[in-house]
Amino acid sequence: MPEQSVLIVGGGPAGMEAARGVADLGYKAILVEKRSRLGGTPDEAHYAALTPDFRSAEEAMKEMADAVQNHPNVELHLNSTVTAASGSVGDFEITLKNAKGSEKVKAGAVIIATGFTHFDPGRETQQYGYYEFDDVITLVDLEKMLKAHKVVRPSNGQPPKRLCFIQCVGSRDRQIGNEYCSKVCCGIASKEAIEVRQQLPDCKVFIFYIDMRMYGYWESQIYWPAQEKYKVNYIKGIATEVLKKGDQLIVRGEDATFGRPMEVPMDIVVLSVGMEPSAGTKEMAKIFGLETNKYNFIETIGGALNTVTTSKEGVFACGACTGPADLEDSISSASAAALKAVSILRKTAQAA
Amino acid sequence: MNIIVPVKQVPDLVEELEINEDGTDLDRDYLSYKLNEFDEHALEEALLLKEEHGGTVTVIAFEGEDTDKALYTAIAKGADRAVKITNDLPPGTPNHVLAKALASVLSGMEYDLILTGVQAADDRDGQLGVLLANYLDVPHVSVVSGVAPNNGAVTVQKEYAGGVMAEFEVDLPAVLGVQAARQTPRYAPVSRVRQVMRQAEIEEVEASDTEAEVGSSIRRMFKPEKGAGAQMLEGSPEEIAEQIIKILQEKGIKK
Amino acid sequence: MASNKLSIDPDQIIEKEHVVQEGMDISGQWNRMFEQRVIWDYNTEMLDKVTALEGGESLGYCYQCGQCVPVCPVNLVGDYGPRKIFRRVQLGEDLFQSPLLWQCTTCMNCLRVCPKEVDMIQIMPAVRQEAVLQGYVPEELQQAFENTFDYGNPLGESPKKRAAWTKDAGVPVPIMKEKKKADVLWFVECYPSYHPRGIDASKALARVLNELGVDFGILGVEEKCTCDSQRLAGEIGLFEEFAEQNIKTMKRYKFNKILVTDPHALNALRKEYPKYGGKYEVVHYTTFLAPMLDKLNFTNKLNYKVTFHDPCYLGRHNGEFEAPRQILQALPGVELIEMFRCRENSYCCGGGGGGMWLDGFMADHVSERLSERRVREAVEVGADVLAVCCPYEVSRFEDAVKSTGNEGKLVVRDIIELVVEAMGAN
Amino acid sequence: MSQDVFVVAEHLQGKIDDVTYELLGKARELAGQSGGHVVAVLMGSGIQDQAGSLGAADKVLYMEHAALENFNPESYAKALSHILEQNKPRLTLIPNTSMGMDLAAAVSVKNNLPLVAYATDVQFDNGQVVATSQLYGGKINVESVLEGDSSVVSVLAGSFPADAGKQDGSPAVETVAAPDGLDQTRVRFKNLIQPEGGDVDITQQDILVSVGRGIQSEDNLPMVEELAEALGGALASSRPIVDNKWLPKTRQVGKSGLKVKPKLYFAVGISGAPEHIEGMKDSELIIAINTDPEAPIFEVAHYGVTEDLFDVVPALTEKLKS
Repeated sequence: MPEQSVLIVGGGPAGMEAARGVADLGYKAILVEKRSRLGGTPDEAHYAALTPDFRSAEEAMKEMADAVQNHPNVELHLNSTVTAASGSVGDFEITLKNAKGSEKVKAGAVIIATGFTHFDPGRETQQYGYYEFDDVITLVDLEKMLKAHKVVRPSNGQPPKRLCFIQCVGSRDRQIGNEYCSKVCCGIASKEAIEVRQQLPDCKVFIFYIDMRMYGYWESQIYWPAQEKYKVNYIKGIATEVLKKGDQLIVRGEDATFGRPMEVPMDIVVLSVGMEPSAGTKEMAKIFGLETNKYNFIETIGGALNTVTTSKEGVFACGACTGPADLEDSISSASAAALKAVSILRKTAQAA
Repeated sequence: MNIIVPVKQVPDLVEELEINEDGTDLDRDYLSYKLNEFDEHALEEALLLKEEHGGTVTVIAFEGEDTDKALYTAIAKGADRAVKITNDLPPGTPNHVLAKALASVLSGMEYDLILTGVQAADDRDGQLGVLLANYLDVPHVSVVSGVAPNNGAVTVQKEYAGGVMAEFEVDLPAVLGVQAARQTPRYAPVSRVRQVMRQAEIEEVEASDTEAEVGSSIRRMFKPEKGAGAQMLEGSPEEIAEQIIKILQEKGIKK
Repeated sequence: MASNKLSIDPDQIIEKEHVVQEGMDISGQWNRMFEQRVIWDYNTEMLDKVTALEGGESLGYCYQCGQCVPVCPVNLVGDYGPRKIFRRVQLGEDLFQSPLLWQCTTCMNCLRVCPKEVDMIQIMPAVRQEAVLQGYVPEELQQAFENTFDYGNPLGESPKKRAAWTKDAGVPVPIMKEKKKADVLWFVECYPSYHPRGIDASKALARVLNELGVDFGILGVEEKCTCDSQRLAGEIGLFEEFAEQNIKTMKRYKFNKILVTDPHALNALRKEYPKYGGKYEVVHYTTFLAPMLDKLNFTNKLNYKVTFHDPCYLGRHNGEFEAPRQILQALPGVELIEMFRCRENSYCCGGGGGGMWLDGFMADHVSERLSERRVREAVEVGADVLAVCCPYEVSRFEDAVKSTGNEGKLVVRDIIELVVEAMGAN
Repeated sequence: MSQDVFVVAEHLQGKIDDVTYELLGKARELAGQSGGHVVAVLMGSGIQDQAGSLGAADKVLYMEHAALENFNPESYAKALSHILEQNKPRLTLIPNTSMGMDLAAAVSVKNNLPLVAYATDVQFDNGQVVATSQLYGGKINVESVLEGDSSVVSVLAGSFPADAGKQDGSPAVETVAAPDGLDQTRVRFKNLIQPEGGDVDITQQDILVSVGRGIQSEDNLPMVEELAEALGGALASSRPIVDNKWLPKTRQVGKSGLKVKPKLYFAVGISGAPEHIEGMKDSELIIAINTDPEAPIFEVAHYGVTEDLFDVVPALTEKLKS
């Protein structure tokens, strides 16, 4: 009798949604999460509000976690990691490890939802001074401040009078090797810009960009309100370097519209860091023998028509482990993965 | 118009010139040679004429040190043919001999115009172009700085002192001694020179007549006496400037 | 910015009613539009021409982010910038005949920050080569090329005098032709062989090499310009010509490594000569000396505030930022202070990529020379010595010290001159 | 065979050029040694009255012909060849000028006469003519012995003082018939082109700052111009600068340019080719800047500087201005 369970790796939004989907369809979902709690990056990185709907991340993640934690068909393994896998479609044997030791579980299909990690802006070049200047922070750092309602200059604890975002940090860059667009940073920066303006009405906010990528409703939900209602200044021309003069940061770049160099003083510079595959994603690709693309994201092989099937039969991937994705993408692909995983269980059961 | 440009390698004046042991010639072992700068102008003018009015440019030179380089460079600039006269005529051969030899070679060639540099640094026995014209018995004008074809003839400008110029009409074929081309001689990109070296061929000919009566011989060569010469001013630029101002004041040129 | 609207006298605005043109009512204020509308005919031929060149491809990669412009040294004093070049060429500007072509010093700071790897270090030489072949070459540069072709050095000095400086070096400077074999072949290069200030540095280095007991030799009159800057200025044929000659010459001798004074020679010998069959271990003198400092006896305390100018071709191009600083910090009494732009982001002296021979040309296109800008920075940080280790820089900066009126405030020294000064009298 | 010394008189627009007097003065000295006469050869049309200014000659051979009205390389060479053929002088001195260059080499071939050009000195030495030529850009002097009993030397202008040759008097004027076919020439004179007016007349300036090749680029001209301004003088130049069209022809000093005698001649980056020196050596005070200590300009300069002109010129300008 083939295994009638699906193993899901990763307890973030995609993993939780996949587990709930599998469980709702009446199959057993074995959800493995290395942290002690569910919620993934939004929880771990203390996201304040979600993009684009401004819903409290904490509340939204709690709702998702409750749905799986209380589900009779979900077998939850917190503080656990996958260390080995063998077998094939319909009959995988996966080794889980936690503080108490190792155990083996069986599953007919596997869904990888190990997500992404934020680009480390100090890794490739120091041109923006992330590790050099306290007041240079990332989208993630600002998210945490927004959540705490304490947007201040790390250097002196004072609220900033001028704050800017520099877009495309770690994305669309051949030298760094991340040639892709991280998709979400334009929206997140605009969302955070609105929140800063809400929390600190006296703080001027600027966004330096190459081109704003606000597809679909993001345009009307975030971009236009940011500019029109919240008076966020969008300036075409990415900053090249951040310098410090006295206790002020100087953003040096080109105002590409006028074609003239600019040097703009700032209190806080927020780097809109992009997405890279998480350590877990890379690890799972190795353990399950999945093909990855040149950026080390898990490769899905169905082209536009199938975004969750990996190179290994019976193993699916969803969320940001397959490439930059926003929350909407992650949830959609998680549902799709759940469906595909369950259908493969059914097929193997029928064949047996 | 078919133009022939005889060119000549002359000792490079950038180098210090030394005189040989018996004092009758330069110490040629250590000399380097360079195309006569007026010949560069003649070539440039020839190329301009060809570009404007069609025809060919043939560059012709006596075999010697770096002759090939000069000829290949001329082709790289746009000359159509390069001819090397292979008789053993060592550097320093009098212009009468060279002109006669050239004349014997040119009499077997077709041409409308011969452009040479007006002079060279070693024209001890007269300018090559004028001598050549007289051996060939064709008209010549030297110190020319403008050439324009005009119904089978050319209109040329000859420079006199003080910026006065005379305009002549000269029947072809003719020899013109070029003082300056209408534009700075063009640059021959080395990539092209190298390409030419691989692809182009230098024709070789032998002059049938190298016997000319020169009628003069070098008795002695010497460097000009260092007369009293200039009193040299030394020091930093500022100190020198001060000394100059002092001199000007002493001479009443500057108060 | 002044409002353009005000440039029209309100009284001059023509009011027309019921004006219909081609069936459209265009009544209203007529000459409000102070400029005629322009319908661009995008002539993409020029961009295609550039990107079709070997090395020119990446100009077409630009996505107009604008990161290059702020770090471009020329943009700071003029209206030049890689992004703008792309845009202008895209709009049909003929780069082959444009003065913009000669303004790039190939300092590489744009490539450092470019997310698309638009590589001006490849693009410029490729386009310039075409321009040179077509006869568009600034006169000053042509002179340098001709000098190099005729004399093996861009200064137009006699090739026979290439080793003349050794005569009064005060220490033995062996010539490879006699020596045949040495541990270190010192490739002196042109400016250190001929330029008076370059010679000062050469003599200083000769003394240090003797002091350290280094087994070295120079090529003397057999040495020719490596022509790296001529190559970058578009004369690739000239580069190849002399690369072949130098490689042939060096083949005759036995040595373990090549020591260079000139970062441009370093770049050529290390990165370009292997393409022509000349594979060597090449080391800049600062890199060579830094580990041997303990063997030198510094008896003279200098008491200088020194700032160091990273040469583009030592730093950004060849990754050496530490050795010069190690040497300076080892000199007694030297306080090293950094300029606003340093290391990877160092400013350019303006001499690279042919800029050395385009000073007159550049004067027409920039508000001040790059070297002047740099000297002001050195003065601003309070240095009294501007230390350099590229032979282009000494003369450029010394001129700039004068032209910016900073004489007496700042002196320019090659690092090796400071080393010798710290060693004290013989 | 005669022992006469012939001098070919040069004239333009009805005026005898100074070089003629220089040669006449020298010819007097030489004729004294050879035991011959000084004969001036004047070819032209309607200028016989100019013979009066050739008083230093014993005799003037005057050839009048319409084809000689203006200098013409072909008709003049034919005429001179004819005269020399008839007279066979011991020595013929021809100015090494734009006109003389067309004549000397021509008669050398036509009459089979030895020729030495670019002479700055001519002597009789044991009955032989010995001429010293200034060659290789003035860096080398070459002493040549001219064989045979008749020869030609073309002499650089400015080699001898003109005063000795400037004697009024009434030399015997002998009119010579023109050879046949003098007007059948393949070179035809069209017209004279006068220099464009409007520019500074450098011959009238007290102070000239003159630039040469050493300034390297046209872009460096303003630097020197500034010095000229600070000195209250005008800018002049050597030939290459004009050939490159950096300055108009009216600014050129030297053989093919203008002769100048200012109170101060400040030579910047001029090495001093003989053709240049010819045009400025009589200046009252000559100061020269050139990095090559061997440059011939230092032979005629009173004061010399070998420091880099790019350092000295701005320093001097600045000091003059303050």
